[in-house]
Amino acid sequence: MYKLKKQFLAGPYLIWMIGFILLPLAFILYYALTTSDGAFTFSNIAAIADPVHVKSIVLSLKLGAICTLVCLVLSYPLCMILSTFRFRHQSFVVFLFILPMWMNFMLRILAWRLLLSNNGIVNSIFAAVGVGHIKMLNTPTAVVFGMVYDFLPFMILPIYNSMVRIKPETLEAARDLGAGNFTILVKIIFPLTLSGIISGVIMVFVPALTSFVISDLLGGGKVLLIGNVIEQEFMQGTNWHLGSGLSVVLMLFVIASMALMNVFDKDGGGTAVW
Amino acid sequence: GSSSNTADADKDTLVVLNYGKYLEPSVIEQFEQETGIHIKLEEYESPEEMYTKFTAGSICYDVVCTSDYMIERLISEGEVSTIDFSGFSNYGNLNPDIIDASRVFDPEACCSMPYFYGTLGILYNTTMVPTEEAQSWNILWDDTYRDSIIMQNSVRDTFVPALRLSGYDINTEDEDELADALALLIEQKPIVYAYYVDETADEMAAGNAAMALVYSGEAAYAMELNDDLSYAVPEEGSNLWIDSWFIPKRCAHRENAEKFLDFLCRGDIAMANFEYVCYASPNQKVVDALDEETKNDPTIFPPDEILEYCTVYKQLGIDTTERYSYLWKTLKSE
Amino acid sequence: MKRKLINLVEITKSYGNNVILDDLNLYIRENEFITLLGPSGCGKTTTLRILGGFEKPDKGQVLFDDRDITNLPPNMRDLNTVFQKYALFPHMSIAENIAFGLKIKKKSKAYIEDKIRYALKLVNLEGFERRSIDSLSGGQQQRIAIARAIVNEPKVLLLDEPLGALDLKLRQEMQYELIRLKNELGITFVYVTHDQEEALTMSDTIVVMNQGYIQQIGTPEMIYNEPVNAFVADFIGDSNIIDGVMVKDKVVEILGTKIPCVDEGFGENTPVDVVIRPEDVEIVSPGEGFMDGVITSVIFKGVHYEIEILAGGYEWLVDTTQCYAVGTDVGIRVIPFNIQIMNKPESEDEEAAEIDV
Amino acid sequence: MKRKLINLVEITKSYGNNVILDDLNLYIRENEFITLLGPSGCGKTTTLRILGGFEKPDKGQVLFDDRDITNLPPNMRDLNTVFQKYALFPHMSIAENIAFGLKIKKKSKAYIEDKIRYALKLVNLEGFERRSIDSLSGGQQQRIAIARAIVNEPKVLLLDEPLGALDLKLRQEMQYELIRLKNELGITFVYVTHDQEEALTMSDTIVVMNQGYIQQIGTPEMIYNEPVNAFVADFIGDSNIIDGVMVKDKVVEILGTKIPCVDEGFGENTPVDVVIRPEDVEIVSPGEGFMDGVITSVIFKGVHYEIEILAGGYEWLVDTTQCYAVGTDVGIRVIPFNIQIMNKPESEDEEAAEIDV
Amino acid sequence: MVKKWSQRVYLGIIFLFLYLPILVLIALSFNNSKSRVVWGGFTLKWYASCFTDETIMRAFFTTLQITLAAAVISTMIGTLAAIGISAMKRRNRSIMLGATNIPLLNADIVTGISLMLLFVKFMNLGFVTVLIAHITFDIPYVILNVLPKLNQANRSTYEAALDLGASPFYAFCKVTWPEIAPGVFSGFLMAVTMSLDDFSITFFTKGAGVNTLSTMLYTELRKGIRPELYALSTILFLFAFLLLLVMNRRSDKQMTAGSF
Ligand SMILES: Nc1ncnc2c1ncn2[C@@H]1O[C@H](COP(=O)(O)OP(=O)(O)OP(=O)(O)O)[C@@H](O)[C@H]1O
Ligand SMILES: Nc1ncnc2c1ncn2[C@@H]1O[C@H](COP(=O)(O)OP(=O)(O)OP(=O)(O)O)[C@@H](O)[C@H]1O
Ligand SMILES: [Mg+2]
Ligand SMILES: [Mg+2]
Repeated sequence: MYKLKKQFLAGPYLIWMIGFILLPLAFILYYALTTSDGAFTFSNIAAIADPVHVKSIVLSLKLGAICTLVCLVLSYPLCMILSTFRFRHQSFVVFLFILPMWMNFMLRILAWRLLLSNNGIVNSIFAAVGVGHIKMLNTPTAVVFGMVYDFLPFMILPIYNSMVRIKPETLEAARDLGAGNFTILVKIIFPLTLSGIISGVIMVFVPALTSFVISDLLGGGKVLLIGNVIEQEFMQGTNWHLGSGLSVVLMLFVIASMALMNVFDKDGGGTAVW
Repeated sequence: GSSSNTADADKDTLVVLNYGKYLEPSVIEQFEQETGIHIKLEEYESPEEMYTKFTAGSICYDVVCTSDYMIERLISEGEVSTIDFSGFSNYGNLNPDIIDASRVFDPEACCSMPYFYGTLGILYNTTMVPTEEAQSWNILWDDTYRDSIIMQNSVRDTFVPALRLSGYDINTEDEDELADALALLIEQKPIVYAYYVDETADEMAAGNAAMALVYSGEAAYAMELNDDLSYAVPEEGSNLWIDSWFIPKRCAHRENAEKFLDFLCRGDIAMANFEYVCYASPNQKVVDALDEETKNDPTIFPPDEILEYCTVYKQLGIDTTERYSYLWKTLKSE
Repeated sequence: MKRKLINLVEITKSYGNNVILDDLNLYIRENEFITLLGPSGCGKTTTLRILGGFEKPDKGQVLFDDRDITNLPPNMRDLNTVFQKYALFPHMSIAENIAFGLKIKKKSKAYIEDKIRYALKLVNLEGFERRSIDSLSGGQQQRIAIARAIVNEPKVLLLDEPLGALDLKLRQEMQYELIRLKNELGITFVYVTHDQEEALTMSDTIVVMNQGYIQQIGTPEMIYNEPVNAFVADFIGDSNIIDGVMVKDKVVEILGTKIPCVDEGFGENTPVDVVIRPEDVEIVSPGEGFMDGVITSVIFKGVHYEIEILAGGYEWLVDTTQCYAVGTDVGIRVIPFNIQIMNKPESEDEEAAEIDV
Repeated sequence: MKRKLINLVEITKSYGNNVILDDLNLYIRENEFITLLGPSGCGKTTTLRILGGFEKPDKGQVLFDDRDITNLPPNMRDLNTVFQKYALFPHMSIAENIAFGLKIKKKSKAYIEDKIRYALKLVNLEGFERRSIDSLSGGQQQRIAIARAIVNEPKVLLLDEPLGALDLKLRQEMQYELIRLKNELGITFVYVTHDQEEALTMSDTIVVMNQGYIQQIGTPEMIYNEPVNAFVADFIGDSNIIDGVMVKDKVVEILGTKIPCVDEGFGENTPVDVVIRPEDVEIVSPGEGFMDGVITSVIFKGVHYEIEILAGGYEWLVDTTQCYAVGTDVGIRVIPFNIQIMNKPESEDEEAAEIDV
Repeated sequence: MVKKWSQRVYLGIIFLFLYLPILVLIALSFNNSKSRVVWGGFTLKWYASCFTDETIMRAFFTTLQITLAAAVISTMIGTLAAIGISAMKRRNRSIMLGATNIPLLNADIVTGISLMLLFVKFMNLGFVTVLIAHITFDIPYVILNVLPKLNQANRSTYEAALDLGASPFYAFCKVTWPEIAPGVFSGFLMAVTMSLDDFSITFFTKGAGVNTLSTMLYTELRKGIRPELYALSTILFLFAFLLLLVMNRRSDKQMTAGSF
């Protein structure tokens, strides 16, 4: 009886959503499907097949995938370690990873530029250790590095959340039935954190795929991701229609990820990163 | 966009669109104090960005400062109104040569007012690069400086060395000539350290690169930080750029805008701006007041012989603009 | 008698400054259904976890078939646990849950399938192989947890209040099921509960614990009929526990009345606890018993009435099949054989400490 | 007899296509302890929630003191609920929890403090005012939930399995407490449980429900001794329920043997259910009863032994205080008065439907 | 033991990775040189001058205004929405949650541009448009923080309050609210953080004369960043850091006060 009334509380948000989420997307779609004269066309979307765009989207997919993989490989053991600490407040851990964001994103990337540059701190350390000088700045490697840095928390948090939800009895039961550490990891912990992994992968892969500032700042303008192309169309080439068309193509990836998320995360719990 | 804009009808305001950090803050204050007009300053990074903002039309700018070819484009699109310089009391302070030079993009010289000008050249580190080598664009293709060359992260500037090396006009619209230039640039890309806009000066000052393609103003800023740096405009010829003010047709506060432009021409004000920005000022009063060393610094004030083989950008046709955009993407995705 | 399978030797365990188990000794015979019974927090679960290998004792040894397994991890031990909250693997089907231990032991596919079918039949859930865990009721989940444990053919099955979360009817059903299983499988059961009815119904041997000490070990009949102290008497079923004085052999004085009993050897005029079970009190006409009183409450319990009689200043609890009206004057009679006399412990602690087995 | 305080008239409620309550009629008298008893999912909670105002019936009326309150929201009703999981406010102290309803009614500070002290005394938790909720055990929390409800002096207290989460010992203790409270406060209790022992112990009136239908309404004795059908008989305590044929008045044939009974009027050769309580079966020497059999299982239950006897192809459940060895040949006897004869329902559904009160 | 040790080392490396740039920036804020690549000795002067620099202060206050206003408004809308969504049927709920994911997953640039296209059509870019944009991308964070708390919250306590005579509104304030408050609070903090850190969306939706710290930094990049900005950022960061410590302390105390 109260449920109906309660649902109306979502009313303001619904209006907001229609006005400022869905309507703008409709605008993008409109631009994507028209020429500058307002005539209908598919060419803006078909433009993704242009070799230049194909190249950049392939590069974006590649760097995004590498970044996601690195984040996953770094996060998983980290979350396992963190979950053995019984923090009184889970939110404390969460905010430890969110906290760096209070320092402006551009400044932090800038700091990485200082650290990674030819005679920066990282190279000095490498030199001291005897690894020798490694050119990192203005390479795809640096871009991946920056992406990993920026998106790592978005991988850690959902995995950590699903990890702490595993009941200790479940692990004890597995051990009791003869499972060693490796079996427990593969057969119990991994499947039970799968929904966290999926949302983590999506939360990292999608922004990595679409990012443009990081590649600009750490790639030295030599790494052209699909996000840079769109930015260029909007800001330099000023072909909004082409930019919109490419954006719509990007959104297909986003929608596909969301669908994936729905399949793997039935209760909607994994989406709740925080 | 909505062209009629009445929300900002407040008579005592002036909406100014300018490059970032291109106006001494105290100048704004002084203007506000003297006239009681409140300035809303909006800044941008590149002319193209400015074009986006401007044509989006959601903000009604009263006065805009931008680069030569962009003004030409806006004039051709009918967005620029003529300025009544006769009502100005300080317009005479401007160097007529520079006003003449701006006829390339503003044939009548009635729609724009020069603000700063300068050249495009090579900023190099004298400890790594011999001065004589830096007098040719060829050095940008020299494999010994692999990973020590910084190019501009903007299309037309980066195409200038390539076009001039092949002997083409920097305002060419010929597809083949552009293709040749692109081939050169693609050949160059592996030895390029980075395509930077903003970071060039700092990187050069830090000694992270041997040379960079920069504007003269930026070069001056970097040289202040690092004594080893020097600046040269290669003899193959380069770009002379003029940043000028114009008043859009849609301007809501024409009177205030003209008052502001006149104010900028005032000797003391132009001086303040010069000291803040450090680019060559077209204002004769400023030049006169400067000490000899500054006045003769070729980095700041390009000598006439250099100006001779420099060309101002012309606005390109829509096809060529899109061609440039595509070539740029091709270069970057290599 | 059967061979001793497990031997807990002088086990001591504390958390921080909190001594949970103090010098505990206990052996478990082969094919025995042994129940650890005691109030909440007395250390039952801790004992079980030490047996299962989930905790290490601070001192003492766990011997299994005379081999010291104190430091063996749980996955190397030949026993399996059924957890209170079932602890099924939520991401696996029922068949996968049951097959878990077998797959680790690398059994053949055919063997595993046979075992699954056999185990499901054993717990009366034939045909549930493909179902998911959350489609099961609590009782069914518990059966699966048991099935998952027994397919591994452990020598010993440990069960920690496996029926605690079930409701009465289901609990009773599962009790029978467990007894049947134990008879069919012939393995040793170590069962933890704080429900004395459950303990009495199922066990071969009951171990009554309190505050980390073992109070009494014995068959259900022994524990119920001859509790060694008031704690056990009170914990196992309702009792009338009355302060008394052993006047001399075979005569005890309670509530100012001397009555005959069968116990001897307490000395003269020794303070004792006198325990009388409610069903052992007979209601007779006033004057016919050793004491007269008045009925203050009558509660219908189905099989019998639970009656309270105020007599000699004490509220006697009496179970009888006959109904009386509240306010009736009655007499009380108990045959000497049904009067249990127990030494009074000097303090609570001593009560706990005195009987280390 | 006392006045009818609440009247549920022709209540129907369904969720989706699922009819939960079908045309239910029930009245509750003033100062009565009435218990809704039935298996899980039979609609007890739903009935209580309709009473409390948390659900609206699809059809029918709730009358309170002859006033229609069907559409009154919960906060306007003169009754209070004690929830199964206590539903205490975790961020408030105990005193604040108890004061919650009174503050809403804008009572004076002094009044509220008096009431808190009184209520805490009533539930035996004097001095707990400042304590926080999570420092309490389950039983204590349940007492606070009751205190919180009764300070509002509701005319009716609704309790939904309030003791379900407590363990046996605590449950028993709280049962006595509730009976005492009811006697002291003189308010009406509507109690929901699926534990027949609890229902028998506490209620003035028991309403046995199944699948949304009321099966029987009566005092505990009536329900236990004269169940109207096999469902009630089976649900209230263990029973031997055997298919029989009423040969003629006062003679029934079960398992091939004719035995005397006291029932009449079923007609001749009518199929019936014969219900015999385990404690009413006497074990005698072979040949001395109406049937011979062999003992198949003996379980010690404390007060009595629970024995299973295979006789006439049926596993008889027998409660007796004497111990027998498994395998003994014995006879079975039941006095005619203890044999209940019931009409057979033609189908399960009819069984549920036939007795709408 | 070795395991514990190596775990700690690993943890340390990850945190170093996350916090190293911040240490660099903090160091720069004490650098007595305008260039970020030259160490000119230790100084505190940037801390003094950042408060007197008018453009910095104006951008700072605009940032604060937008951040706080957006966080407050999105917290209100988002909390109400979460309550509404939690009462919805499965299908409606997943539709709503799906739409909620859009701003979260969509490329910043697409979100920013799509909003710009909308604003340009119907209104003037300015403070309000930035605010609307920020609210739009803040709301999902609030919803995703509140929703789990609502699902955890004990439904029957709300009913118990009604039962004791509370009106639905009173019951919400006194009972449901305290249970979801931590979620609302962390949602608010997330919203603040995201607003503070955003560049792309602000960049596309801001109007003349409106500058947040992010957009100002972007234009500053052209001429080298003024060291005052490092100082200001350091102050902001330390403020957040202290806030976090205090929060952790306080809830610790609450916990211990709670159990006895
Ligand atoms: N990991 C632990 N850390 C600290 N104290 C513990 C731990 N585990 C158990 N305890 C304490 O040890 C005592 C005994 O616990 P145990 O679980 O063995 O009791 P139990 O007899 O199983 O009780 P219950 O019937 O409630 O399950 C309790 O007081 C408990 O608080
Ligand atoms: N909100 C609801 N939506 C759909 N079905 C419901 C809802 N509430 C209850 N039911 C269904 O109504 C039936 C009766 O539920 P109810 O809670 O009244 O049973 P109960 O007798 O209280 O059982 P229990 O002893 O398990 O508490 C059940 O089958 C249940 O699944
Ligand atoms: Mg335990
Ligand atoms: Mg219920």
